[in-house]
Amino acid sequence: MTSPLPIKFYQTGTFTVGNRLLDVSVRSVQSDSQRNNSLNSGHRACQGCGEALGARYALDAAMRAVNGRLVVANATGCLEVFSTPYPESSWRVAWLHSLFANAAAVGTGMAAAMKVKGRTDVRVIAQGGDGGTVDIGFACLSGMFERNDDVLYICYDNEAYMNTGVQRSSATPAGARTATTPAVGEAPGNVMNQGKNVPLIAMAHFIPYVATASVADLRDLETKVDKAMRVHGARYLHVHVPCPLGWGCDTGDTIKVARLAAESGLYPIFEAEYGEITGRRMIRKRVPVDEYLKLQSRFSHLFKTTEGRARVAQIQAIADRNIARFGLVPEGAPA
Amino acid sequence: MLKQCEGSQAVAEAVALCRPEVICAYPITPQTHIVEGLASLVKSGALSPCEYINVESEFAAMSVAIGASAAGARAYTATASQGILYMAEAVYNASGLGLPIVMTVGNRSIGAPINIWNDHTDSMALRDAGWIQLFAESNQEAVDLHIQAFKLAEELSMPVMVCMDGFILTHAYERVDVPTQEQVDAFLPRYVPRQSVDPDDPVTIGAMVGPEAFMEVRYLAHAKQMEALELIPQMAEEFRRVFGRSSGGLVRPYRCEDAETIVCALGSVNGTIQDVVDEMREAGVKIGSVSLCSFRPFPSAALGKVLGHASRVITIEKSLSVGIGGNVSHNLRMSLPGRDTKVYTVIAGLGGRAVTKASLRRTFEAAIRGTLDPLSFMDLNVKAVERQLEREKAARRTGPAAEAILRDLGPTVGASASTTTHGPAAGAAH
Amino acid sequence: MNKPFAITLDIGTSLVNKTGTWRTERPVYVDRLPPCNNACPAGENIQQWLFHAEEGNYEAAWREIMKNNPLPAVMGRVCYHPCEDCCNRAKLDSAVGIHAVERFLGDLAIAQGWNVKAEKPSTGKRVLVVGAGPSGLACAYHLALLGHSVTVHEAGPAPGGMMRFGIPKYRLPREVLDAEVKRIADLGVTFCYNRKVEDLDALMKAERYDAVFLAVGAHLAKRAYIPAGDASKIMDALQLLRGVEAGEQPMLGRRVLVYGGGNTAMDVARSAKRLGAAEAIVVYRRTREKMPAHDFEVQEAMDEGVMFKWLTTITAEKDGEFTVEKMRLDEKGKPQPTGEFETMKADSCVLALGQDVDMSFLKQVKGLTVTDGVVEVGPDMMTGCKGVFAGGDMVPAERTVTVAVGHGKKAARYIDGYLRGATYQAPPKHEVASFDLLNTWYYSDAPATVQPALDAARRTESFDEVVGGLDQSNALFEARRCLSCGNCFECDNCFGVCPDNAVIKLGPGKRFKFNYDYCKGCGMCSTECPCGAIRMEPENI
Amino acid sequence: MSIGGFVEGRWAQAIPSFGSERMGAPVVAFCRLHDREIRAREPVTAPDAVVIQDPTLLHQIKVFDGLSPTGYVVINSGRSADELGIGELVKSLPAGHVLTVPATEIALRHVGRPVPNAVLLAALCALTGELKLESVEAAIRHKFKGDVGERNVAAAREAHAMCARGTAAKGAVTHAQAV
Repeated sequence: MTSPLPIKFYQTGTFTVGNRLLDVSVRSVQSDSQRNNSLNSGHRACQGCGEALGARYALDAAMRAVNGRLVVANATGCLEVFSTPYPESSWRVAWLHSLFANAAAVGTGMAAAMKVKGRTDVRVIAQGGDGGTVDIGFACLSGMFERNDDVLYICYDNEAYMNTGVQRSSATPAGARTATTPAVGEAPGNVMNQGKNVPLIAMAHFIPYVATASVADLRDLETKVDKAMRVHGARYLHVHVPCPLGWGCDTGDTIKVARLAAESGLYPIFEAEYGEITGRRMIRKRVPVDEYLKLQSRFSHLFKTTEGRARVAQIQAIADRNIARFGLVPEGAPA
Repeated sequence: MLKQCEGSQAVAEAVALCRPEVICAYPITPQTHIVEGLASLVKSGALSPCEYINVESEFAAMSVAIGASAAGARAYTATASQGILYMAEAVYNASGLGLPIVMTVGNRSIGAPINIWNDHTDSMALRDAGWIQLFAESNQEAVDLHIQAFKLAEELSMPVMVCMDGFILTHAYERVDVPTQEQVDAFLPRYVPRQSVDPDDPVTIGAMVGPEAFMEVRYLAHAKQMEALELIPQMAEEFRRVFGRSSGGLVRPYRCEDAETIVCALGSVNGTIQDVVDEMREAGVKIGSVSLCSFRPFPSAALGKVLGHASRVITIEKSLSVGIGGNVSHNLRMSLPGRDTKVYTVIAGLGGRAVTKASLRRTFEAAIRGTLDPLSFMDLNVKAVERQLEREKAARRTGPAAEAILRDLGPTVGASASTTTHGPAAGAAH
Repeated sequence: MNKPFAITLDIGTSLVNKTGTWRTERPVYVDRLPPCNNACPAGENIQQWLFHAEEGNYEAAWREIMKNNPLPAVMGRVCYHPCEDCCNRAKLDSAVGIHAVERFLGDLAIAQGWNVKAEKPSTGKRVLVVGAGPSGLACAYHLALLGHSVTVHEAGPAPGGMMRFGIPKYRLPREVLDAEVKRIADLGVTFCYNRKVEDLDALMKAERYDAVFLAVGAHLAKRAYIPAGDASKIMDALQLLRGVEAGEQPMLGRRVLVYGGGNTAMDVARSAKRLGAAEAIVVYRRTREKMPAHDFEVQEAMDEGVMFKWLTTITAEKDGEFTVEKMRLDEKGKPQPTGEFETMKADSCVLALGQDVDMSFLKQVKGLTVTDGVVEVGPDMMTGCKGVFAGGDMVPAERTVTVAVGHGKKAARYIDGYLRGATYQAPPKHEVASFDLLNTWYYSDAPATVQPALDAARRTESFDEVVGGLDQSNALFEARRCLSCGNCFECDNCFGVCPDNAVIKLGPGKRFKFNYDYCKGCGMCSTECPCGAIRMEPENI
Repeated sequence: MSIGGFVEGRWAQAIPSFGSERMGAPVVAFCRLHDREIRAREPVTAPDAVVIQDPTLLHQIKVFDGLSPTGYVVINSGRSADELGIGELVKSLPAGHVLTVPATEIALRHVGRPVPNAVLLAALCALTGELKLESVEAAIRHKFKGDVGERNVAAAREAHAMCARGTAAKGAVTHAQAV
């Protein structure tokens, strides 16, 4: 497995998308004016859509990694709906939408077809939102993993069913308000549970590659897509993509919110090979979860009552546990 | 090559001769032997190149087939009963996307109560899914229909379901002529997809279509099925030329020329019906039967021609449209516009209840006498039903009906033994 | 491919859907004024030259400096760099070492022999510059670039003014100064040394100058009256520094008092150590916090063993004993006598109490007004006398080399306008790119590069330069620490983060533009712009 | 049996009806032999012969329902019909139409496992003369390859030799039911 050369950012000044100071060969795909724009302008995603951005990031990176030899299966969901309302398509890749729950299986089918046709250069990505992945599509996903089918599955996690109007999914975080977990009653918002951690479940299938990524760290995301496309077999990439509408954050704050999720430890970014964690993205500037939560109205009820504050403390405990578990801050760093 | 073998094995061999490139398999009785047979053929290298994928559900089976077909591979799967319902939305999706997948349905009932035996409830549940539905009368026809199905599907870019009665055909050892690879190759060309997911010519497949075009899309699906009405007989004819026997087609009339009474049915029960027709003809009754090979598209015109002169039509139906009666008869009435032909709907053989010659003959004779109800249930244990209805009238908490009826029927060794030993004894035409 | 109706679509066709109509706010690219540029008395476009330096394009960086300042190597050493005091990076880790990069560039230019050429054809206009100090040099340089014929009259024997006679060598090696002055001379500027102007009016008429720039330095030391038994034990700072410059060895003795708290006092105290004094004690009437000398100069002096006596004034001297009075600060921070006295033994005392300008040569100039020892000038640097401009120490302003250089440039622009019969219009100043407008997440953690320095023990042995320069690699690193506040540095963030691909990348050096056909106005580009170069403006609907 | 019929150029139909029953549970299967195509797919309700693989079923279900008055019965047992308590049945059928064979015992001896099927098939054919022993052997070899097939064939031969008494008339439809 080849891994892209690490770049010492302090020598180049910035973590930005482009960075004119880097050699062209190590610049990000997104900085390339000739990038594929796999999800083209004119799509009907909301302003500041993290999923639209994440999908373009990931697919552009994949297109570069496989030299354009890519086919994509897409689950039903926001991403599918806003990109392909008849008569216009925003996709600039060979793309197929079948159903909500079956993207992984459709991916399997496409991979099988390519293999049987001897077109081993053509690679397959299946993708969907969190609903289509961790909930309704979970069986197909697990099946694809278990068979080690040659598919990279990408989940764009915006932590609820946004397409249908922000209902809870099993990726919805503790305490969050959604249309089906309203902020009323004695236990407002979502249950205070950990939720379903599909990356860890994916690892339990001992597949070649599992990673989490975020729109807040493009370079990390692109590196992971590139890495994933250099491996065969079942691979899983979970990308955190804030939804300004569903999360109640400013449309301009999408990346900022994603960044705070990672920097607070609530969204651990790591990678694993064959079931073992092999890398983690260290937190650069650790922040309390409040900083993350306060930007989003889905958590606003937590800051209005003492009980709410207690819930925030529980959420902080989740973040702390992530940090400890994944080793997201250097040992000996102040908590 | 002629051989005596299990229907499932014959179908597996026939499917293999069609050179499917991706096979999705999930076990469900009674289609399991088909995919088991194919597994051996793929594993042994006899069928190559072919990707055989053991999926985790029927839903995945159809979904993998969708992906494979959309990516340009000839895709096949088999299912039955609960399985076809579990994959239902994918079944609709495959036809919506115009993917020429071929699927065997080993027809079986749908629970609850859970029941593994044959009827047509499963296929009927998906009759509006946009698939072509062909019903095999015998294992020979099952073999032949699969070969035609691939050609038909690919010609039309539309999926085809080959329905064969569970156990009665799938598990039956019969004489079957399995064609040679050369014959099949001569009949079935290489699959050239109408459209595919291909980086060399990228398109967006599966767009979201709003009110402005959805009707048209559905209409076009219908128009394609109407096209199939032309194509199916042509294909049967072509098949006859290549393989030297007739199989398939839209309808297969038997001794209908001068028949006043015509019995219409789907699948393997037609053989039993033909035996009864022969018996009654010998007794001087002007009776014939017609096997509906194609249920979707429904061959209204062809059927209308066959039924033209009959004064009564009896449909023997292995599915019940609960709340109204027969699926076949309601479709069939469309073939008889403006005629005062009497149509009798006979629900028979649900959940594996044996459809016997004796019961059929009694039923036909009752119809000819004019004593048959427009909707009747062959060999229904009327007493058991009435007792349960009374119980329900008397008390609110009566418990599960199925168990109560089983209790009424008395001690049995097992479900299988009970159906075979007690079956024909239970009740007369209602 | 024969595509099924409606279900299958051609790729990329959503371009017909102009989502720009969704917008209620539109992003616009702006150039905000970086705090460093804003603070630079010389008006250097620091962010811009750092931009070139970051790429390793040192010559372009140097040329960018030269647009505003002809003395980069000098300024990189002697400027008190107010730019760094307000550098936004200081709020992250530490300020960008702008002066160090500037010095590196200046030194590199000298080493490489980079030169400048006049930008405009000769105008035939003659301008007299009085004084070859920093403002005179700067003005002469800019005027020469603009095509004018410039003659500099300098009273001293060599160019540089206070840079030569006020700043010790250990801070500014003379070969550096000479090299940068030579470059100005090479532009065709005529230098006349030892030519003190006595009667400006007469000179202008005699030599037919079309305009004049007065840039005489403050060379008259301010004296405090200290009754002294031996007057020779008390000297002024300029006297001392000038003597050192001339190679003299002033007799200071073992223990030297330096009276004053400015940068000159530091220079003197440190020079005294180098001249052999065992003890140099700075006597200042207020506290360290109130000291006008720059912190780093005080620190360097302390490192070298200079001692300090705060809240003290010198009142008298007798037989090597200096009487000093303790002071206290009143509520306004002003020193007030306490009436408590003590004595300090010292071999000499150097007064570093500030300087005045000798204005005697201006007596004949009509319309020119002198108030509080400085010449009054308008915003165009012109005195009350038409065609006579002034700058540097002569005019009301902070007296630093950098301010002087800025005056020279500014005056040159107005003189040029004056000579061409037009009025120079300074471009409007942009809004300052304050820290809150930045998204500093994107800047990698990179503490400032420490310039190499001589060991404190070795420093006082000679007048060798104390602070070393950066080398190529650390100059590059330091330049790359620049946040480019308020100015696009083509980081591609806007291009990358737009979920609607509504940013068009125009290519290296050409920046970006918005494609308002598709921009939905989410504002992500603005939030994620590291340097605050995108502003969201309400859309007129 | 149906394969044996096919080997002899006849039409045959075998329909197992065990559905979801587990190994060892009582099950039913049918077989038809004919000289022309068999179209009917109803279960065999009036068998010409009944083969009972497990004599414990004799008194649990009505295994002889519908049996032709001239039908045949083969029972897997080392005991006599009287000992099995079906003396009345024996009397209602033509003499010699009821046969008990220790099929499991024979199978154990030859095959090493309690698989009486081949033995009972051979016994039925010997009793009825419906199929030639060679056809039975061919069918067994078709289903069981190699050594297992040969052992079954040996078991079948022993059973056939033991009960050879061809008496059934050929040409008629033979319906067999195995319980």
